[in-house]
Amino acid sequence: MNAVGFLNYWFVVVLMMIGFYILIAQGNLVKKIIGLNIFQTSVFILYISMGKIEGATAPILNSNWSVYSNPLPHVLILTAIVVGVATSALGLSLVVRIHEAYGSVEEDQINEMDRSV
Amino acid sequence: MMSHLPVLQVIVPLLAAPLCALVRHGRTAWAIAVASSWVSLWMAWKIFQLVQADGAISYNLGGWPAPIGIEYKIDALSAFVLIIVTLVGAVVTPYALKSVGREVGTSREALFYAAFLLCLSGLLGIVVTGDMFNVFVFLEISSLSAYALIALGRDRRALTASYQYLIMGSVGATFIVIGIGMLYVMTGSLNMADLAILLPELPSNRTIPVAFAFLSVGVCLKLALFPLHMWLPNAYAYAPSAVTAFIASTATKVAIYMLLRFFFTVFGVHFSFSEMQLGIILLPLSLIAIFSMSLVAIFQTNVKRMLAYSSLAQIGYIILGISFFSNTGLTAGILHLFNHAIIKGSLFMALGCVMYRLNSVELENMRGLGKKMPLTMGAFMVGGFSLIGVPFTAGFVSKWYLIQGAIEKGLWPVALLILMTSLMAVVYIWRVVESVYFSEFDESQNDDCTEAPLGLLLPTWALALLCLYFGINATLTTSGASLAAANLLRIGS
Amino acid sequence: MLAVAALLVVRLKNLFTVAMVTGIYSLLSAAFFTLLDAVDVAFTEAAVGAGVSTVLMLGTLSLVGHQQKEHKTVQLVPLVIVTITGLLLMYGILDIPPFGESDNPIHHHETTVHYLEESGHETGMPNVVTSVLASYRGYDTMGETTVIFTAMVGVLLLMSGRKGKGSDCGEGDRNGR
Amino acid sequence: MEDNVILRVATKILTPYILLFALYVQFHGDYGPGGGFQAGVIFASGFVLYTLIYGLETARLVLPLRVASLCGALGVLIYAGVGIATMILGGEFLDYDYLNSHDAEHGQHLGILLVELGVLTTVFGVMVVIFYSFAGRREAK
Repeated sequence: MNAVGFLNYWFVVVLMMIGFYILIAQGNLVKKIIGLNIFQTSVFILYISMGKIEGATAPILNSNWSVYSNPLPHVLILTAIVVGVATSALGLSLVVRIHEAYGSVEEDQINEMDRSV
Repeated sequence: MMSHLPVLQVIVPLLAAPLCALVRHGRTAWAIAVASSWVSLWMAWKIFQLVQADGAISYNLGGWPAPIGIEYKIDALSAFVLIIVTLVGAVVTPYALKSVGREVGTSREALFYAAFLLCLSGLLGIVVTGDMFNVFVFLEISSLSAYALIALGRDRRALTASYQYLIMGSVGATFIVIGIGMLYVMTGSLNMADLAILLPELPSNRTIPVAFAFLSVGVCLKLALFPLHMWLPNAYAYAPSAVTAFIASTATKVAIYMLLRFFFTVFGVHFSFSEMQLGIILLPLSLIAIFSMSLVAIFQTNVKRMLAYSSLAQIGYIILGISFFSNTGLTAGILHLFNHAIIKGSLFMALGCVMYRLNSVELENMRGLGKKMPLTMGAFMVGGFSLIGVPFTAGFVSKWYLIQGAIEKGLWPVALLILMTSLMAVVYIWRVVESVYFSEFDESQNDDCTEAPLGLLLPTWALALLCLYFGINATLTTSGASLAAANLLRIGS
Repeated sequence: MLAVAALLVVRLKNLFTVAMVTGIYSLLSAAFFTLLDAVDVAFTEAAVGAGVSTVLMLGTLSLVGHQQKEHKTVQLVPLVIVTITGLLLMYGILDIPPFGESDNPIHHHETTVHYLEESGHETGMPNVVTSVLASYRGYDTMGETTVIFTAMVGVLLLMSGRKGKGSDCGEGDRNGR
Repeated sequence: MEDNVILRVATKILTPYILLFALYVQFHGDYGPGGGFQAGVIFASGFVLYTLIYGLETARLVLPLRVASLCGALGVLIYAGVGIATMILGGEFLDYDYLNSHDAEHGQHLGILLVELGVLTTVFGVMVVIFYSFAGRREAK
């Protein structure tokens, strides 16, 4: 395979890993959710890249076109986007409750408070 | 009507959930939840019988034939897991009335049952589906509702536990999505049966093993296999009792089901165990899980937490059975899915009774409880003995198969280790026995402590009696499990 | 551009800025989706990623404060995990069918062919994405609707309890000893 | 923000157009990009704007939390209800062909329209509920 063929995917992997790093390395609970968002959005790019055909058009049937990009990844990702936003909404409401209960959204401070009781 | 059973199995609780949210009246919502969970159990039983008699059932959603639309496929294994999930659901919902009323508060009861039913239908959806992406969607339904349910615990640590579970769970789910994407890009299909045909035809490549790795890690995060178990102990320990009882005995089981489904049906036995050497990876991991988690359990002072660690060890036993990659080993694993579900269900429900009276499940507060709550502690002991694997209890049967599987493979040290870790279970259960039966009750602390109400006791004892019944007469469970195991191995070869 | 936005999120400590940058990231990826012919996805990503998520983020930040604590230590373990995962993915991608070519397996599987050739007269909708979403894989979409509903139930369960009520926030009750 | 005349008037003018655009997105989904989910989000964003400018109290008079959460539950019921209906009519779950006994294509059309409506209802209700919940937390603070 030529280099250009998968460089595109590799770039997406880099994005994914930045998101993943934010998710597991950052101590701030809100930022973790942001990391999750970036991680998931990058996975979406990966999927959509799979469906692309060079020189094709969006999969809306039209008599002027004959080559369409693959619609199935689009459908899957539409579902995944919705699932993602549902997860972040729930996660953020947990963060709000944690803030009310602990007065902090930093992981290390919360862990310390749990240890001291 | 009967031909629609596979989809109704999922749809009934799924429809009941918005109804619960609509009525907004705790009691009515509870009644809806009980009715739908019992209907689910009945349907699961019907499906189980059908599958035992005529083999796998397939159902095309939307009327579209298999790879184009989404297919529901129920084989012996799915039918067996359906029984586990619905059985626990049907026992926990009646139990929830008192327990949830006390621990969660009446104002949020209706929504609680909505979330509970969503969790139930999500788990059922994972089990019946034959489509990879559909697995992900229903996985998220069950996980999101589980996060919300766990966060309802009274202790503020329930919130952090739930948050941690959310993060780990979402990472797991995203890994699964990556894995599915890689399978999809190589084959163009999302249907499991279709994938099973297409994957072996592919020329040797580097993508499928990576997809395999991502799916395995993703699912292992969900099922809390050592070393990906960090989220579980706190989540179990601080969730409301009814939630712990339900989630502990179903969610990880369904995750193990997913693992089996991916390894055996999608990738095939040959790929999973010969090319990827899965047995060699899983065997040490499960042994470490069994040993270290049993050890940690011994030193817990919170009984709920102790049982959570013991759950991690039990998951190890199940994975151990799978890693033998033999008919007996697999039967043992699948059998233990069921037995562990009813054992842990009864134990956590007994603890819920204690929680109801004492507001605590700390070992020191439970001193002398054997005299105050003899029936509750009796149920706990039945579950506890079963967990250890005392003869004539359910736990004994699955351990028996497990040891047989180990000996068949010539793994004598493993068989010995199973016996040894059972002794460790004796130690931590004994700590409870000692505290409950051989110490004096502290009257000053809580003087109106009596037996738990009947609404809690009956469901607890129902599961405890099942633990005994399936220890004495195990034909039903073993035949179901061995049929499932045989099916899995045949599909692959 | 996307990478710049993502890296900014790692570095920045003011969470309001981070939330805005995340919104920009979503918007950029929406633009990218349009380039890749996924107009429906782009639309949704713009509405959800850049819209709803950002609003939710800002709403949360206004409740929990927006300054992140400084961390001095470099987090080594996560870095190792991330590197391994990333390298594994890159390794796996080596054998993925090349980007943008029309003879890749996914474009020739019977599902795709069926969707593109039959959906026009089977459902009578020119937008194939809509017909796959609502009909061929309508069950997934029902699951998706249920997921959203689950999120609502969850948020209501978590947020409807009155603030400061003992049993709700649980200021480390007796279990906490 | 509540006493800025320009914002208040602009919101009053904009809101109906936002809602109208949402309906356009909803029904144009067959021909172009769009559909129930996007429409639901846009519909909800109309209310979010309204809430931001006129305050939570006023917005709750227009659309009480209970009604919004009702919408959230109703949408799922509509969607699954279509499935049940097709089952009663003799098809499999969500097989829209059976919705119209003469013409399968019309049945599909009707089915897709109905389920998209279900999606719209749920997404709209859920988004509003989530926004209210977060905003309500702030006012309680």
